[in-house]
Amino acid sequence: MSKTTYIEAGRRALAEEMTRDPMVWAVGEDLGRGGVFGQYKGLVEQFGPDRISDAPISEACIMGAAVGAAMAGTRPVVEMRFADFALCATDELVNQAAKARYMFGGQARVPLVVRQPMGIWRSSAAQHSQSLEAWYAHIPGLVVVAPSTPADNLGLLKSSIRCDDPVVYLEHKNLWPLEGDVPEGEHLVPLGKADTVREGRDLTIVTWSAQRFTCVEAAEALAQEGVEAEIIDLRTLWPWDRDQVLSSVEKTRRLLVVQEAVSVAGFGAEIAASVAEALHPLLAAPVKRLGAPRVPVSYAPTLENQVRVTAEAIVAAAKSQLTPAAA
Amino acid sequence: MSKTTYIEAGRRALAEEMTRDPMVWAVGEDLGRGGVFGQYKGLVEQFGPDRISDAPISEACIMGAAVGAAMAGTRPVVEMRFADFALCATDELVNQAAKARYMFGGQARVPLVVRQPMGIWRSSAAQHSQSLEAWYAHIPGLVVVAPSTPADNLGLLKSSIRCDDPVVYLEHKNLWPLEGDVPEGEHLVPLGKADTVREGRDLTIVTWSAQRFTCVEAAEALAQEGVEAEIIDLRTLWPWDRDQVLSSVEKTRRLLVVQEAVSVAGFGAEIAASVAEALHPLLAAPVKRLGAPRVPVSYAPTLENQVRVTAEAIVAAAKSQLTPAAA
Amino acid sequence: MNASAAAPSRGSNLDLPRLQEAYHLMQRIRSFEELAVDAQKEGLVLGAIHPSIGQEAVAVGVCAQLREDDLLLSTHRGHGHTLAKGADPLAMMRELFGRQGGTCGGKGGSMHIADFEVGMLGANGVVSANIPIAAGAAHAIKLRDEDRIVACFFGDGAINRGPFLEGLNWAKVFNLPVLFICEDNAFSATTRTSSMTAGAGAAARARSLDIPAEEVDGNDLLEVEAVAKQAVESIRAGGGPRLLHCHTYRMTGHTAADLAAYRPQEEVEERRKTDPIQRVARLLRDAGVAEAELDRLAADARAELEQAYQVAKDSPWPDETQAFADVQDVGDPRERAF
Amino acid sequence: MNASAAAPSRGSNLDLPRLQEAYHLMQRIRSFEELAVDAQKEGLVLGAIHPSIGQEAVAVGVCAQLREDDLLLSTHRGHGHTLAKGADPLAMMRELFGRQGGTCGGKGGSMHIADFEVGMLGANGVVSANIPIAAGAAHAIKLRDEDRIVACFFGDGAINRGPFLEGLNWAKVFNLPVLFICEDNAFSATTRTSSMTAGAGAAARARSLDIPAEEVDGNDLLEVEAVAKQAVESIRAGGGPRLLHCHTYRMTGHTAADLAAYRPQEEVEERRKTDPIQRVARLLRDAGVAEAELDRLAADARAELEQAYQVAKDSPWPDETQAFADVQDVGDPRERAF
Ligand SMILES: Cc1ncc(C[n+]2csc(CCOP(=O)(O)OP(=O)(O)O)c2C)c(N)n1
Ligand SMILES: Cc1ncc(C[n+]2csc(CCOP(=O)(O)OP(=O)(O)O)c2C)c(N)n1
Ligand SMILES: [Mg+2]
Ligand SMILES: [Mg+2]
Repeated sequence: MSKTTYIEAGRRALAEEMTRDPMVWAVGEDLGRGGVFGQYKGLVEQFGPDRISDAPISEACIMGAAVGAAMAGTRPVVEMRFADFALCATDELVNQAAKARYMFGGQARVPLVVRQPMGIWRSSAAQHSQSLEAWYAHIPGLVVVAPSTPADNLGLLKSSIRCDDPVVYLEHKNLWPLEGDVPEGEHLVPLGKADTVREGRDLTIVTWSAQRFTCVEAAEALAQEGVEAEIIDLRTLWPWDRDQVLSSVEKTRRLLVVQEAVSVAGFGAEIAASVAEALHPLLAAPVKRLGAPRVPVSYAPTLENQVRVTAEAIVAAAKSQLTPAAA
Repeated sequence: MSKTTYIEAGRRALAEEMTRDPMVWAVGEDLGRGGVFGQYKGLVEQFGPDRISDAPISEACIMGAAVGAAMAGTRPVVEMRFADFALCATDELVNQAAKARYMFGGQARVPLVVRQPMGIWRSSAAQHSQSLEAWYAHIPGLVVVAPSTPADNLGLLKSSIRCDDPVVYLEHKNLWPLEGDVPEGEHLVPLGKADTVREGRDLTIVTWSAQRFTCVEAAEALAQEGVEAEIIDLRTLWPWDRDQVLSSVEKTRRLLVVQEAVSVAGFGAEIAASVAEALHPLLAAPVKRLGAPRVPVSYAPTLENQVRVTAEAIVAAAKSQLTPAAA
Repeated sequence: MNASAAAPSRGSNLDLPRLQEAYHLMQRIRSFEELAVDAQKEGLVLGAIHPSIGQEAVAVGVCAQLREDDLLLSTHRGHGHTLAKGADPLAMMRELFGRQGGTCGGKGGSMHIADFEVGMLGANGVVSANIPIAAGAAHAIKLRDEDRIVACFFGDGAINRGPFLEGLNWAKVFNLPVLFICEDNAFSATTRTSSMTAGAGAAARARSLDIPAEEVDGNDLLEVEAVAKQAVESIRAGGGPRLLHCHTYRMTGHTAADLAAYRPQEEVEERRKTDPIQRVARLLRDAGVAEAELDRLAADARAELEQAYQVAKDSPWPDETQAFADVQDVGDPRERAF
Repeated sequence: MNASAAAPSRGSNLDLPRLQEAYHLMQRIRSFEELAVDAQKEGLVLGAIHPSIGQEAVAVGVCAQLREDDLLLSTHRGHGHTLAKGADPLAMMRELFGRQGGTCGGKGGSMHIADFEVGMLGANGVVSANIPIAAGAAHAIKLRDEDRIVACFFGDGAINRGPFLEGLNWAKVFNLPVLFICEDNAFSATTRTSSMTAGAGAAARARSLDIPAEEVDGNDLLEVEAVAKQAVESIRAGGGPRLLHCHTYRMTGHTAADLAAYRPQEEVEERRKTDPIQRVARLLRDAGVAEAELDRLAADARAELEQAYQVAKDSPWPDETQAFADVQDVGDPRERAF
C-alpha cells in the first residue's frame, strides 16, 4: 500500500495498461501537455505522441474515430475533458459505439473507454458541472463506471480498458486531489461489484462517486446518535450490484439513495424503484432519494450550494426514515 | 367533433398556430415536400418556404439555429425526423436551449418546440427506433410531451408552441395513421395534465405515448376477469401530473408503470420511485415497472418483438400485483 | 470533368477481361437492388431500402482498386459498395429479409449491413456518421503500422453535417490512409442538395483542408477507375487522405417507396441516357464483345440474384434468444425488463 | 495581409476623436481583464476566466461597426467583445465575482456573460456552439424583416468543430445577415492550433462555401476597422454572410491560471511588440496627440475599472431563492429534490 491521489491513480492505471498492451492508446485535446487537469502528465514523454495523442477540438470526431479505431483492432481511451462536452458526441457514443456490436450481429467489438470528468466543481456553472450517469445507464451496450477512491480509480480504469464493451468512465473533478491507499502491484477492481464502505444495521445508503464521502460524513454524525448506516458505493452503475444492495436492504429494511445528479429521472430512481419492487413487504420505511433539484448548476456559491446534497440533508433524510411514523 | 388522424392533428395544430402568430415557423429536412412522414403536407403552399423551411442535413445547426432564432424573437418548431437523430444535436438542446434562460439570469427566453418522432416502428432497427424521453425529463429547463391521441396531438402541440420554454415533443411513429375524435374549434390541452383513460378500483396503470393503447387492451382483458384497472396517460412527462397519479394510487393501492422505452433508468423508474416514496404504507403490492429489456432494437420481427411490452405481459404483471402473496 | 487524372484511354487498349468482370459486377448490383425493390413490394424486405440504381460505376470503379483487407465504411445506400467489396449477396438478401444467415443475423437490415470478413465495417443509418469512424479505422491502421487503406463513401447531403468537416480535418492532420468518396447523386432524400449547400461541394471543401480532391463523372466507369487508382496508390504510399467527388444521379426515389414526384420526369429520362451500365456495355460492344456475351453476363448476374432471393425467402427467422445476444459482455441485458 | 480591402490611410486623415475613443475602449478592456486576473488571485473571481489581453483590436475594430440593436454572440474569451458592444463593466465584474447585479445575477460567471439590452446574446462555454446560434439569430432577423445584423466571434480552434461548418453553410444557404469573425490567436487552450488544423484555416474554409472572407492583421486596429466596415455594410445591404479571419496573439495563458510554459518566452516577447494598444498609441502620438492625453485616457479607463472592482467586491451575494428562479415557466424545479 502507498498513498496516491485519485488523479495519479488514473494516470498510473493508463500507464500500466499502455505498457501491458501496445494496442491501448489515448486521444483528446491537450493530452500532450498533460490534459486539462494534468491526468495525462508525463505520459506523452513515456509513450510518444502517437499513443498519447492530441486531438483537434472535435469531440464528435474524437468519439467517432475511437469507434472506428476500436472496430479496427485498437483499444482507444478517449478524453472528453468535461462530461458536458460529451454531449457534442452523443450520436457517436449512443448510436454508434453502443450499438455497433449488436446491429452488426456480433461482428464488431468496440473496446473503448470514454473518460468524462463529471460533477460540480466550484463555480463552473451550467455547462461544466453536469452529472449525466443516468443517461448512459439507460443505453443498451454501454458500461457505466463512477469511481470514488484512488484505489478504485486505479482498479476500475484498468478493468475498463480491458473490457471489450464501450465504457463510460466518470471521474469526479472534485476528487482529483483526494489521497488514499492504493496497492503496490497489479490492482484490478471488477466491473459491477459494489463496495460496502461501512456496515450498519439501521439503514442502507446507496451512493456513488463523490457523494460517497458526504455519506460517510453523515453516517458518522448518525453514529453519534446511535444510528448505524450501511453505506454502499456502487462504483459501477451498469451493471449495478443488485445482489449486494438487496441483501443489505434485507438486513436494514430501509433504503436511502444519495446522488449528486438531478434527482428527477436520475439513476437513483432506478435503485429506489428496483428495491421497492423487490423488497416492498420487508421495508420498514419508504425508499427515499436525495439528489439535486431540477435546476441548472449556478456559478455563485450561494446559488450553487442550493443544488448540493449535504451531510445534514442526508442525516435528516435518514432520521425521517427511522421515525416510526414513516413505517 | 370530427374524426382526424394523429398525423393530421399535428399538421392542423401547426397550421393554426402559424396562422395565429406570424412568429411561429418550422424548419427541418424535406419539410417543403411535406416532411418524411407527411406531417407537413400542404403547409409550404399555405405559408411559403420561409416559414415552412427546408434545412440542410445539419441537425446540430437546425437545433442551434432554433435557439438563436428563439432568443431573437421568433418561435421555431424544429423537426428532427427521428428522435434518434436528435442525438446529433444534444449539445444544442441540453447545453444551450435548456440552460440559456437560467445561465443568462433570466434575460433569454427560448420558446422552441423540438419534434422528435419516436419509438419502435416495424423493422426500423437500432438507429431509428429509440424512446429517450427519460433523458429529457432529467434535464432542467426542458418540458417533455408525448401525446398519444389525435386530440392530444392537436391540443398539446398547440400548447407547446405557445409555451415559452423549450419543449421536447415526442410523437410516436406508429400512431401517425391512428384515427380519433377531435374538437372542431380551438382545442388546447394544458401541459402537465394527465388523462385518466379508464377508471378502475383495483390497480393504477401509468403509461404514455403508444403504450396507452396496449394498456387499454390489457385492461379490457383484465375486466373480463373482474379486475378493474385505472389507466392514466401522463401525456406530459415533465412536469408529470403527480397529483393525479398519487390520488389514483391512493384509491387502488397498486401501481404498474408501462413504457415502451428501456426499463433500466427509464422514466418509469421516476414514477415508481416517486409513488413508493410517497405512498409506501398504503400500497397493497409492490410498485412494478414494465419496459424494454436493455438491448438495442432489432430489425427482424422475431427479435424486435422481444423488446415490445405486450398486452399479455401487462395482464400478467397486473395479476401478479393482485395476488395476496405480493402484498 | 477531370483534368489532372490521366485521360482513360477508350477502346484501343482496354483491359477487356477486367471490364467484363466490372460489367458483370455492375449487373449483379443492379439485379440485387431490382430484386430487393420487388421483394419490398411483396413484403419480404421489412425496413426501408435505398437503392443505388444508376450509381453502380462509383462503387465498382472505386472498390476495384481496393484489396480484400482494405476497409470500407458505407451509408444507408450501401448495397453497391458492399457487393463491390466482395460481400455475399445471399447473406445480404437474407439480412434485408430479416432472416437467419443474414450478414447481421437479421439484427440490422439494409441500413446496417456489415461484413467484417471482407473488410466492410458497416453501413450506417446516420448520415455522415461513417466519416469519423472511417478516419478512426485509418488511425488504427496507422497505429498498427499496416499498409491497408480505408474507403469511405457518403452522399452529397452528408457534407453539410459537422462530422464531414471533423473527419476530413482529422484524417489530414494525422495523415491517415483514407479515401473519401462523395457520391453526389444530386439529392438529399427529397431535397435537391444544391438548394441547401453553399459553395461547390465536397471537392472544394476538401481542398480548403489541403486534401487533394478530384471531380469525376461518376457514371463513367473508366474515369472513376483511373482516378480512384491514382488516389489509392498515393494513399497506400503514405500520401495521406484524398477525396473523390463523383457526380452521378439517383435513378429511383430516395427509398424504394418514394415515387420522387418532386422532380421532372424529363430530367430522369435525360439522365437515364447516361446509365453507367449501358455505357460499359457500349464500350464492350465497341471493343468487339459479342452481344450474346453481354446478355450472358447480365443473365448470369440475374440468375445468381434470383437464386439468392429464393433461398433468402425460404430461410428461417432468427431464433428469439438472439435478441439478447451480442449486446455486451458485462451485465445481463434482460435484467429488470419483465 | 489584406489585398482587397481599402488600404487604411494612416496619420494623414485619421478620425482622431474616434481613434481616441477606440483607444480608451481598448484600455478599458485591458484594465477590466488585468483587474479580473488580479481578482482571481485574490479569490474574488470564482470560476475560470479567459483573458483576451493582446486581442483588443479585434473586438473594438469590429464592434465599432455595429449598431446598438445589432446582435453579438461570443465565446468563453468574450470580455472584450462584450465591453466593445457597450455592456456595463460593473455588471460584468459583479458577474465574475458571482454577485447581485451581475449581468446574469451571478448565475453564469465569465463564460456565460450576456447583456440582452445591448444585443449581447451570450458568451458560450462550449467551443463553436455560438455559431449556429448566431446563424439562427440572423435567421430571425430575416424572418422579421429587420435591418439588424449579427456578429459572431470564435477562435481558431473552433473551426475544427462541426457547428462551424454547419453554421456557415446555413448562413450562406439562407443568405443571412451575419458577420463571422475568427479571432485567430494561434492557440487552442494549450495546443498550437496549426498542429491540429488542416489547410489554411477559417478564411479558406469560408471561401469553399462561397462566403467572402478576408484575412487581416488583427492587431492593427485600422485594418480591422476598415475591413469590418466594408463587411458590415455589405451584410446590412443584404449581401449575405461574410467572414473575417483576424490574426492575433494570446498574450496570457489560456486561462488566468495557465502559465503557458508550453511556448517559448521569446515568442511571447516578440509578439508583445505588436501589442494592439501600443500600436494605436503610436498612431495617436504620430498624429500629434499629447502623451498626457494618452495617459489621461488610460488612467481614466483604469480608474473606472478599479471603481467597478471595488463596488463589485462590496456587492452582496445573490439571494438563495434565486437558485430556483428562471429555470422554466412550466413545472416546479424544486419538486422531488429533497
Ligand atoms: C443525421 C441524419 N439526418 C437525417 C437522416 C435521414 N436521411 C437518411 S438518407 C438522407 C439523405 C442523404 O442524402 P445524401 O447524403 O446525399 O445520400 P443519398 O441518400 O443521396 O445517397 C437523409 C436526410 C439520417 N439518416 N441521418
Ligand atoms: C466543445 C468544447 N470542447 C472543448 C472545450 C474546452 N476549451 C475551452 S476553450 C478551448 C480552446 C478554444 O480555442 P479557440 O477556439 O482558438 O479559442 P481561444 O481560447 O483561443 O480564444 C477549449 C479546448 C470547450 N469549451 N468546448
Ligand atoms: Mg445524395
Ligand atoms: Mg485560439
